[in-house]
Amino acid sequence: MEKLKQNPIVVKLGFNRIVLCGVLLLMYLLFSVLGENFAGIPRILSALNYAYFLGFLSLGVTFVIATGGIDFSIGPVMFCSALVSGYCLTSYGVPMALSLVISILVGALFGTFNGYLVSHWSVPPFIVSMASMNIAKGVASVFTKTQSVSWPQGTSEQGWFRSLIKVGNFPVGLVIFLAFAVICSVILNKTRAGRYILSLGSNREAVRLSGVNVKKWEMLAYIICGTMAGIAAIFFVAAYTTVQPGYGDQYNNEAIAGCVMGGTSMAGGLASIGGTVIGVFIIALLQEGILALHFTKDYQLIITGIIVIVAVYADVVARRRKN
Amino acid sequence: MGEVILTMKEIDKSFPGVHALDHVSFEVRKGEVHALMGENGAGKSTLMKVLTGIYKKDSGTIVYEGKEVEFHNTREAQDAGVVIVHQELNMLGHLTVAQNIFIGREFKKGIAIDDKKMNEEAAKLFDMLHIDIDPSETMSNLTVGKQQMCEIAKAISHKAKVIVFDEPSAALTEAEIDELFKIIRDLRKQQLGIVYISHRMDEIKVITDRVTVMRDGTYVGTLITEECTKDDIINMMVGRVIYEDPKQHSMVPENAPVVLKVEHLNAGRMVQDVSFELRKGEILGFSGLMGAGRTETARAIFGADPKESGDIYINGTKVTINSPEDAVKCGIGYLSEDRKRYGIVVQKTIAENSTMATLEKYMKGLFINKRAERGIAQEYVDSLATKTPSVDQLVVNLSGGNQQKVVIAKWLVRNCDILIFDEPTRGIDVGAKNEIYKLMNKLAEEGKSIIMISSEMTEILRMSDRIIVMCEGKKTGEVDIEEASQETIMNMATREIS
Amino acid sequence: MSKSSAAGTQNKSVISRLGGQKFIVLLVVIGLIIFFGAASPDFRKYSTAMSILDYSYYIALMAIGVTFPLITGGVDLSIGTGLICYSLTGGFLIVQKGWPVGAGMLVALLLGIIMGLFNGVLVAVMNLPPFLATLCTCMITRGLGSIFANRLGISWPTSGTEGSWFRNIFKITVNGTKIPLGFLWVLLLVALMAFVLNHTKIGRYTIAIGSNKEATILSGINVKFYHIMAYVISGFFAGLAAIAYSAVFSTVQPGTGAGFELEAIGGAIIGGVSASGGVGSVEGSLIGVFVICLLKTGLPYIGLQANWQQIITGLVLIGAVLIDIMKKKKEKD
Amino acid sequence: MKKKILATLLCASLAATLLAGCGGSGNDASSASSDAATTDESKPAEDNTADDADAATEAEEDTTAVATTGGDYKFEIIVKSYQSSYWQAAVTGVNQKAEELGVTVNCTGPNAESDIADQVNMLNNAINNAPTGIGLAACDQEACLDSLQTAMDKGIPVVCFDSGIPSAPEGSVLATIATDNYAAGATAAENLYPALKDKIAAASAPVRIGEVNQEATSESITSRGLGFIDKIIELAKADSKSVAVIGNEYYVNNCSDKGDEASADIIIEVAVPAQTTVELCATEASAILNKADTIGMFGSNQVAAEGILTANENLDVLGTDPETSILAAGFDAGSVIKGAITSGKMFGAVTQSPLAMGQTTVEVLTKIANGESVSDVPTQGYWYDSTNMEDASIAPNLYD
Repeated sequence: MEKLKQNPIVVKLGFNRIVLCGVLLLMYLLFSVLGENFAGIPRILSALNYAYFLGFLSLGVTFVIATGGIDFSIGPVMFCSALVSGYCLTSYGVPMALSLVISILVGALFGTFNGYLVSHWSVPPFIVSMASMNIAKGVASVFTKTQSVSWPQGTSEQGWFRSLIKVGNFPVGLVIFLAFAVICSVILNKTRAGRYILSLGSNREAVRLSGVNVKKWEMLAYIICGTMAGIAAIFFVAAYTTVQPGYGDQYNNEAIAGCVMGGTSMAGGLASIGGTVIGVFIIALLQEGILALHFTKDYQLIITGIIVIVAVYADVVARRRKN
Repeated sequence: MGEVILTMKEIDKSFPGVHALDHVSFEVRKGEVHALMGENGAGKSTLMKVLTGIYKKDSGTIVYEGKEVEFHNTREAQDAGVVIVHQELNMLGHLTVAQNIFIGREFKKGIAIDDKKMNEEAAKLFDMLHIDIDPSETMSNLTVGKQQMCEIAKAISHKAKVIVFDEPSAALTEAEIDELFKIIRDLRKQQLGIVYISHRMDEIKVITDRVTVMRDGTYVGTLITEECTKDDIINMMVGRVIYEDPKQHSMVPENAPVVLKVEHLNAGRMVQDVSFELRKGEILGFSGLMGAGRTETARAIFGADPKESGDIYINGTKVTINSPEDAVKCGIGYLSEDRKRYGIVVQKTIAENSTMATLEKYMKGLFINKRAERGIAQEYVDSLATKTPSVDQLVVNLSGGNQQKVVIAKWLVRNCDILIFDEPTRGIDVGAKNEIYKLMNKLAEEGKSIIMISSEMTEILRMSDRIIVMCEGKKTGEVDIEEASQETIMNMATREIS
Repeated sequence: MSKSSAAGTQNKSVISRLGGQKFIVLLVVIGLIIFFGAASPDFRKYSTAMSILDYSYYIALMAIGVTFPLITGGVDLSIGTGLICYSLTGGFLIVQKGWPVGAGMLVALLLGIIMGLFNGVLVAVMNLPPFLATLCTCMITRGLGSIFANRLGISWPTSGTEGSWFRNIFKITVNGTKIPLGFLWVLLLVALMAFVLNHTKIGRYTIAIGSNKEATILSGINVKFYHIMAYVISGFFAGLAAIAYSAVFSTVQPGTGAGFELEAIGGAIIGGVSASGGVGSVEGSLIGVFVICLLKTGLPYIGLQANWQQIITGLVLIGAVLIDIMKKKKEKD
Repeated sequence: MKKKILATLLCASLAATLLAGCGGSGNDASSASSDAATTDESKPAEDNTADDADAATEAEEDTTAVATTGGDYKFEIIVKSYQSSYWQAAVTGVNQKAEELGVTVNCTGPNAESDIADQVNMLNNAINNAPTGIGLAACDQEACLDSLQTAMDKGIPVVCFDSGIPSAPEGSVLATIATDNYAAGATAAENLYPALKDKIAAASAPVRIGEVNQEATSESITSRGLGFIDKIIELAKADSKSVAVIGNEYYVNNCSDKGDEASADIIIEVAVPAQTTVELCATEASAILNKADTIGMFGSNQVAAEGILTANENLDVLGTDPETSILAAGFDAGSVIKGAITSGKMFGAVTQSPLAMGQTTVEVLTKIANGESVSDVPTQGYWYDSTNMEDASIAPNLYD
């Protein structure tokens, strides 16, 4: 076992990541054996639908958690983006392409707001999240006059945006999502932004005293997070069509869970995009499998909660051993 | 001097990479004040932490009141009567003085804590110690000195039989030190065993009965204070004569230009109207007691803390420094006293830490040029002789001295002309210390200008070309190395300001 | 210079003697009452006060409890969904299984304590970050509540029916006048928990842990135990809040409750609990809760739609914290 | 055409039952099988969307021969939520009927009516389970359309209950069992208005009628709300009283005449809480109930009506005498509302028959599976108050 852990390939990929992958595969096998008609493309496509928007939320929040912060306004922000842009689309006749841009912009705007308050005013991220969660819900509701918004169907003229998810049975969304994951991974590991975001999560003062403009980079993490929420909104409506004002917070926990499960540490400084992606797939598969076994979503929540506790505990123990 | 109350025999303790205590022995008698001396990192604090159960010893025995004991935590030690007054204050800032003193053993009235009685008892303690502190004051509102007094009161309130003072005087004013000594003499009269850890030679002569000296984690010897001279002790502490050698004269040419000029700098209580000049190739020592405002001055110059007023000139040009970013742009680098908190990012590699201040130079388009980054890091690992298997090593795995070198490398990579070294050798073992000194001298020779903040007199005297002394946020003196001596500096450092 | 700073400290001590932020927030509460009262005559009615109080009980109870984990420097996100979980389970046993109401209430309280214990163990013994640990238990309680109650929405016995005596705990009608008994209990509990916080070991060590955990351990205190206790208190009060919620709103729906905790935590923070721990008071949290409740209940009276209420609540929260941050900045300078 | 589709559906579902391991004793079903085979060939359009489904159907064709024509049906029923006892009654109805007919049902539903995405997932999952048929009470009219298409492509018949899906793909929803919510809302107005009439006539200042809707998004709620508003406007105009509608923008903008608040005799104030929970409905309701000029209230579903009653716990302004109290009309039943009507706190309410609705859904699904033709089944909203609660026509619809 120890030997296995020392194997350079294992080290490179990360032991926890490999374990998580194993969990993912095991779950799939388990569901295939136990569930009705579980194996096969349709279930996977259905699970992917859930994984897309959740994945984008998780990718975004990975950056914020890497700085040692937190953002649990992402769910409501995603809904706000989808509602505002969708309302522009359906009620003001804004073209589809522009609506998608608006969605991303709304997300980025909230990200900027959160980031500014956290980095420049040192408001605790927890409180900023709480406030902007309320604000996002309120703004969405005011903007849409408390109406839910249904995005155009795939068959309609403006339904082309749905091919972002799939064309025929080909999961375009998966390609896009993985591409974004790769981009995020590159940003996090190969660029200045990522270096500083991770470093300031680990030791903010040391980075600041190195003459780095930490405010800028910290804010950037929140902007990335908000922007991702805006993109998540597009994938949400492409899969589920309708968004209702006043909600969205149910997805915060799952997004954060996916990210943390994958090995990103709440203490900041450690983040793994690959882990986040696997974590998200686990949650999405879980929710699909739970349904197939005729259980309710409740069990999914409980199992997710337990997996996160186990994953984080493993992380805590590993760290303690290191120090 | 009474019978032996505490004996520590052949205590051995290792941390990963450091042999902190190498079979050290030590004893305390009733009614004596036993000084424990040694350079920083000699192992004094570690020994005391082993005694009070904070660290677990690897081997050796502790005999207390005739029985072999091993305390598993401070609570057990306290209950047995062995109490430590920590160097780093263990106070709970949000609680009151009395609440701090009686934490963990509150007086109770039914289920309620009897704060009134605690205040009374604390007041009695303070009366006994002749200290004027309101027990119901919130701890964080007190000055460092007062907080120290509270710690002492707390120790005494434990009905202690052995009290360890870990550098108690570092933050105290003369008057407060006198108070402290009065208290210690009282305690000695009551047949308590007292361990007194300090750097200050004068104090040792005044207050202690015996002196035990440690060096590099080993026991060097024990002397009767009355029978030895200051030099005897120093020789035992230093082991090498070189330490005692002050720099004889400044290495800086007369005509060296002024690179940094600070005028009337004000930043809170700890920096009041500080002005000085730094010349090219100079090592400017900043001396003073703990809490004198040296670090605060450095941080204000560096833009790490906001300043209220004052002008800074670099090479004669006035500059605005509002953030470390500005300072770094002006060519100033700052090596903090607390590396772990302010210097390095422990979860990152040597290479990543080395380019922390200069990353924009190691980019290939949008991406970090990792090869170039590793290259420059390797260059400095070689030139600073940092001991590490590779530049990809996480900094957390390095020893203190090597971590310090990584921080130095960070600023050298940046090519800063002005370097502020804040306690550059704190927590670094002696061998590495010498290397750091050599390095600083080399840097100065190469034309870098260095501000060195140090609490170690020998360090100040050995390294500085010129010395500025601070006390309570004000500059109280400036001497060239030729005129400097421990006495003159200490005099300035403790001068009461009218 | 020195003179003015001396005057400054004197000013500060006047306010801090009156309770610092608590005092300011109390003024805000009074200001809000006056404002709404002036803007809407309907707001001035006794019955409005009753509605506000009714609405405040469960948030206030949660806020009292969550003050403890907050002061240790942690947080408890599980209280909102926990409340619903306990209420559903208790109600299910009463309505579907025919248990006596008292027993159902006891079950709710017990569940709260158990969940608190679980949270405490996760945080204090297993060293999980409080935010994450309670985020997980938030999900878990949400699922459990739904499962325990068989996914049914539960209506606790309504007034007038058998077993509705528990409603009188919070509101009793004497000669046709409704007496907000619940407010009395809340005040008593605030007094009790303020006592616990300030005058017992549990409270003292709660503050100590939030102030400097390392130093507290070094003082030889069984930090784990007291750390767990903070979460147990929080869980217990979530249990109490569950009873209050059931008594006031009758119907409990599975899947709800997420968001309640934020109102309670928001209230506590507005009331002066520091997000970084060590500072806070139970009475402050109560006052803070009333700011939130007043906004929630008062804004409809001046004709603001629910969606505007959310925006305003968000802004007020940030405003409150910003004021605190500015104040600290000023003090530091 | 319709018959062909039915046959396809039947075939697929029968096969699915087998695949799922529930295959029972084999009677002769060859006619169905051959029918299915022909329809399959005649519908190549399916190919592009569901290769998989086709593969499945093909694989199943051989086995259909042994499938039964009777009992072994399996239906997936998806309700909007389990939050209110309305849905519990519907599920009870479903289960009762299923037992009676000897079919298997699997009821699911999201935790809250707002969890639209969850419901879509459940629907997709149900389709993947390849049941004989699906009964759906859609949370949202648009979100399910794609899935309905898939269901149709796979030959799974869908029956909507409680709420219709007007824009569903042609042929996917075979029947809708729902109440005309607009008419049901109007029913509440028809019964409430006469009781308030004298007071309105006598009033010197404008009077206020409040309406609490849990949201402004779903078809059922908005129709009820608008039905109520429009009916009041109509009735008031007949008495030559003017009406103004204020509050939530959706209802104001979509009612027949929003009027002018300044000059109106009757003001209808519409409140919508931020989320569909009882405590938020209660907060909104109490603000309206507290106004001195309020004479009537309407809560357009169980949650909203319970919210009004919760608010009244303090205010104690509701009753049945228009002179001394505010009259409140509710919607749906449940122990809280029933209790309030019995004790005279609530004037009356409109109930639907979720129990019957559930039963009918299963019945219709079975009929489809048997190859019978089906059509929409309109259900009704019944007004009930303390006087007629015991009536044989009402009592069965008053669930707890």
